[in-house]
Amino acid sequence: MMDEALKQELRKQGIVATTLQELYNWGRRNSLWPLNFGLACCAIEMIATTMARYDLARFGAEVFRPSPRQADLMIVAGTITKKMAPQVVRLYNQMPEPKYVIAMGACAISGGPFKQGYNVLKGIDRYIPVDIYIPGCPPRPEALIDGFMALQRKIEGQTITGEGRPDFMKDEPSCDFVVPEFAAHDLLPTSNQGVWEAPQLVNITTAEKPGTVKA
Amino acid sequence: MSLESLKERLEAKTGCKLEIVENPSVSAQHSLLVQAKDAVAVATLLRDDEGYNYCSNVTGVDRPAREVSEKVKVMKLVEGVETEVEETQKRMTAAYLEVVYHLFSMTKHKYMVVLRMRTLDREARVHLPSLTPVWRSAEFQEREVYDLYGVLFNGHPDLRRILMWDEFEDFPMRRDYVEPDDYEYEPTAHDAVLRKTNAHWAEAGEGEVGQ
Amino acid sequence: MLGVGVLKGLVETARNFFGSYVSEERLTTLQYPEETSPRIEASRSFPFLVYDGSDWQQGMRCVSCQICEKECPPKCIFIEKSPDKKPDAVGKMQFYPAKFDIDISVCMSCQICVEVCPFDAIKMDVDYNLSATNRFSDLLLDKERLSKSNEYYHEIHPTEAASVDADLAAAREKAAPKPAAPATAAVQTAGTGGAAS
Amino acid sequence: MSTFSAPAMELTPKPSYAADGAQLLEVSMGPQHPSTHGVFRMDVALDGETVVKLKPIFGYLHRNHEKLGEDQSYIASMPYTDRLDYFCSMTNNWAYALAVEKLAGIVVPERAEYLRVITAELTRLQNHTSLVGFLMQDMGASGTPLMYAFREREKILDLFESLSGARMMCNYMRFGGCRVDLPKGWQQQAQSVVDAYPKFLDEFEALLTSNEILMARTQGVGALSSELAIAAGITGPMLRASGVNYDLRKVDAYGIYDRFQFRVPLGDHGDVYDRCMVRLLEMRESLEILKQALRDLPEGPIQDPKTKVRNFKPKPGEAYGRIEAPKGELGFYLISDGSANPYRFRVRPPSLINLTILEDLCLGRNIADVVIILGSVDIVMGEVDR
Repeated sequence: MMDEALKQELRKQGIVATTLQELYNWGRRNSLWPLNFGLACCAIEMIATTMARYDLARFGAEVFRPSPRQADLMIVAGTITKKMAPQVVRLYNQMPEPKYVIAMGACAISGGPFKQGYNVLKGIDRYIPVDIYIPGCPPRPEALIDGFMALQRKIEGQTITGEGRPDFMKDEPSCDFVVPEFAAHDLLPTSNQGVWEAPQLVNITTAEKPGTVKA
Repeated sequence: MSLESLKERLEAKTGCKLEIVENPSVSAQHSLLVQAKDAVAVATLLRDDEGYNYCSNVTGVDRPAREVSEKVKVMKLVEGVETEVEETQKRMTAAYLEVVYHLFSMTKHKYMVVLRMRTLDREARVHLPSLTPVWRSAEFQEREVYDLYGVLFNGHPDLRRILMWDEFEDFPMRRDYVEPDDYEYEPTAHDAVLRKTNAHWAEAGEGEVGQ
Repeated sequence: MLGVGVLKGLVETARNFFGSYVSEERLTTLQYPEETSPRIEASRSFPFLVYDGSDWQQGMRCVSCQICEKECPPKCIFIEKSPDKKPDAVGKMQFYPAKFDIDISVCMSCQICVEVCPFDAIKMDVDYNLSATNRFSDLLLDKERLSKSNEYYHEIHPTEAASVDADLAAAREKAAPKPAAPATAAVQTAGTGGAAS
Repeated sequence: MSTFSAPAMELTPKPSYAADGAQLLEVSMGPQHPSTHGVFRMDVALDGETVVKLKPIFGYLHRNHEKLGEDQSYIASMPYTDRLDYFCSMTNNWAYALAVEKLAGIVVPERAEYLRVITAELTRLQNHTSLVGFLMQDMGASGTPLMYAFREREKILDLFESLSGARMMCNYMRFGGCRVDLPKGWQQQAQSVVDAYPKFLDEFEALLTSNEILMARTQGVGALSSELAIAAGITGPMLRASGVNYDLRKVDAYGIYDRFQFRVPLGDHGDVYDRCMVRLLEMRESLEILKQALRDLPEGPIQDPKTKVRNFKPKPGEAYGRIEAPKGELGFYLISDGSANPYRFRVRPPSLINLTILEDLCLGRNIADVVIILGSVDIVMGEVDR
């Protein structure tokens, strides 16, 4: 391994020293092909991000693929209804590894303003793992670019050997994610227990009247 | 062109009984209540003779029974003398589902007619005639009313669920609909939300939250 | 003649393409993140809590009246009232929020909390770069992360902040009838309540 | 690399047969399809390339607007209306405000009426611009026209942002007026956008309207007769492309539309080309309205002082308010029982009802035509499914 200072010095001389891991990550993070997949309002801001003003092509991500088989990145842009959730999971399953998910906007993160609705899934992370969450309703194109760069940084930090290597490089790769089925009242299962774990309820614990309803 | 004269004309032509439902708000959009059996005849007349060729909006409304208290005068024996006493009585209103049609004319005039139909109750006798054969624009909207309220439209060409999936059994827009229980995590604990969250954990057998 | 229309269209694209080298108007790309768009004053992202002075706990304008919590359409605000009181911006003894959380993973940036707040305590921020890797710890903003100084408010919404300050000053004047009295006395004698909304 | 067990298709292909015994191909287009403008799905049966059956399937974006509207106060529904037709938040706001104003009898000050007209017509401009761009995208002109359309749309979004604070979800109107007054310099900025717009429209038309490929793809495709359009309750530019002169800005003259001079463009054939042209012409008329409104904008209050944001409880009753949204007649039907929440909150979505005749337009056409017919209907799923 070469130390960082020497590497910088060499770079000034026109010699680029790199490791296979860096080269590999550099290649992956600069050619993320998103799935051409819009659900609701946020999709319009996603389209606006790819257009002339914000130009996502500067980050190597202008190639929106209509087929999940050719895409690396799923930008979940919009409300996931319970009727749509199985299709979203199926699309994710169809994407080849390595694959990443950005949950764009309040609805994709948690159901957002529509979370009280009977047909709205309270966050796509109940079924598939999400790498980056971008809050906003809808997030501005700049916020999407910012989230996109956060994803690039995350990819840059990935190792290709050792325990920390991505799942798809392990001998036993992660299996398919469960596709929920339509049932009489709700989706079944209501969440993928391997992915989703409801955290401690932060606020209710502090109330003097535990578990009671505020007047 | 007042609603009364329209009602009289329609009654004269079809021989059915119509009722004007007053709208107390300032919009003064009063409506015509039509019996289910006469609905298609009245609708056809409205379209062909009165020029209402455009059905803009079809709305389902759920009216569950609710308790109303009203003051009634009753004769009572007070200290041996029969006197008139005012008494509040509580009674339950009738429960029904309602379908409201907003009708306009695209070519003749710019008046609006609001047509209402009511089912007999909310559970079993929820059949109403479909007005899709009269106004095609009601097709998807009547399917929606069926999907969300469970009103069965006789004579609808394609009555299936439209918004929810086919396996779904409930009618979610009814006011007594109970949502599926998926409130295990709620950081902003509002009353209604907290109630649902508590119910979730109680059902999961983990007791009340926050203990 | 067949093809003329297609050619006309191609001329138009060529004009746009070559025009982008000479005309600013046709070159619209914003080189984010190196450059940002000019700041628009009315712009809004998520709410924040304003405090006066330098100490965010002392200067917090919020009196925990819980109106915003009730009016918030997506129900993303959680407030818990304090057990004790402290002087507010006008000088009247008021409650303060013991807990004030906003779940920005739910917030729809609708600004209704700002409109209903009678104390000018909650305002809209302009910061939009809040992408996170953990939905639960990073996107539930607590009181400390929400508090921003009045100077910051002046910086992002100068016109609005100036009029709010003028209103608050007028309210303070009204609350303290003796202008000669020292500030601490004004705090204790403050009688009539409520800043102008 | 991981291996997948092939996920089961949602619809296992069932062979079905045409009248002459030929086997039909059943295709499920959507809900994830690049040309369905969101999450719309059609079950299409094909004989060769010809469509013999087409059933639209909705509900993939059913976000329960109506249920949520019943559960919260009147004002809390205002930001939700932004998200119905997410291209046109200003007109959605107006339709909802209009319905509530009818219900409660609120008078809107004159300046607010002008502001409403200005914002609504700007909305119409950007909606039609991006619609034409999307339509071209569907036709295979991938990228360029949409890129130009979004370049112009950004200018209008900048106007919206400096007025209301948000690019798309403006939440600008209130019952009895508007939320904020124009910031300094806004009027000049709007004027310059309006002045520059005809040049862009000329460019756009030069790019598109005489293009032979475009004409071959669109003329005579998806023709809708005026009788069917009226019977099926089609509204908006789609109805006017079929030659029916029905524009609520003229018919109802809601707000102050009776003060403006503008024409209503009508089509002859009702095909995809006419629908596209009607929208292009409508933009010119919108610019005319904008010019007059920006010129005549009076000074004065922008909000009815008697109407408060909080504790708004209209008297029991009901009201149906409708406006001419860019996609058609957008109506709100509200029933009040005197409490702080509406008893019934109903949205009359133009996009959904305009889809009623989709099957009639597509039968007998090629599968490639389905895409552009759907594109010319101008749907937004947020409004179709609500």
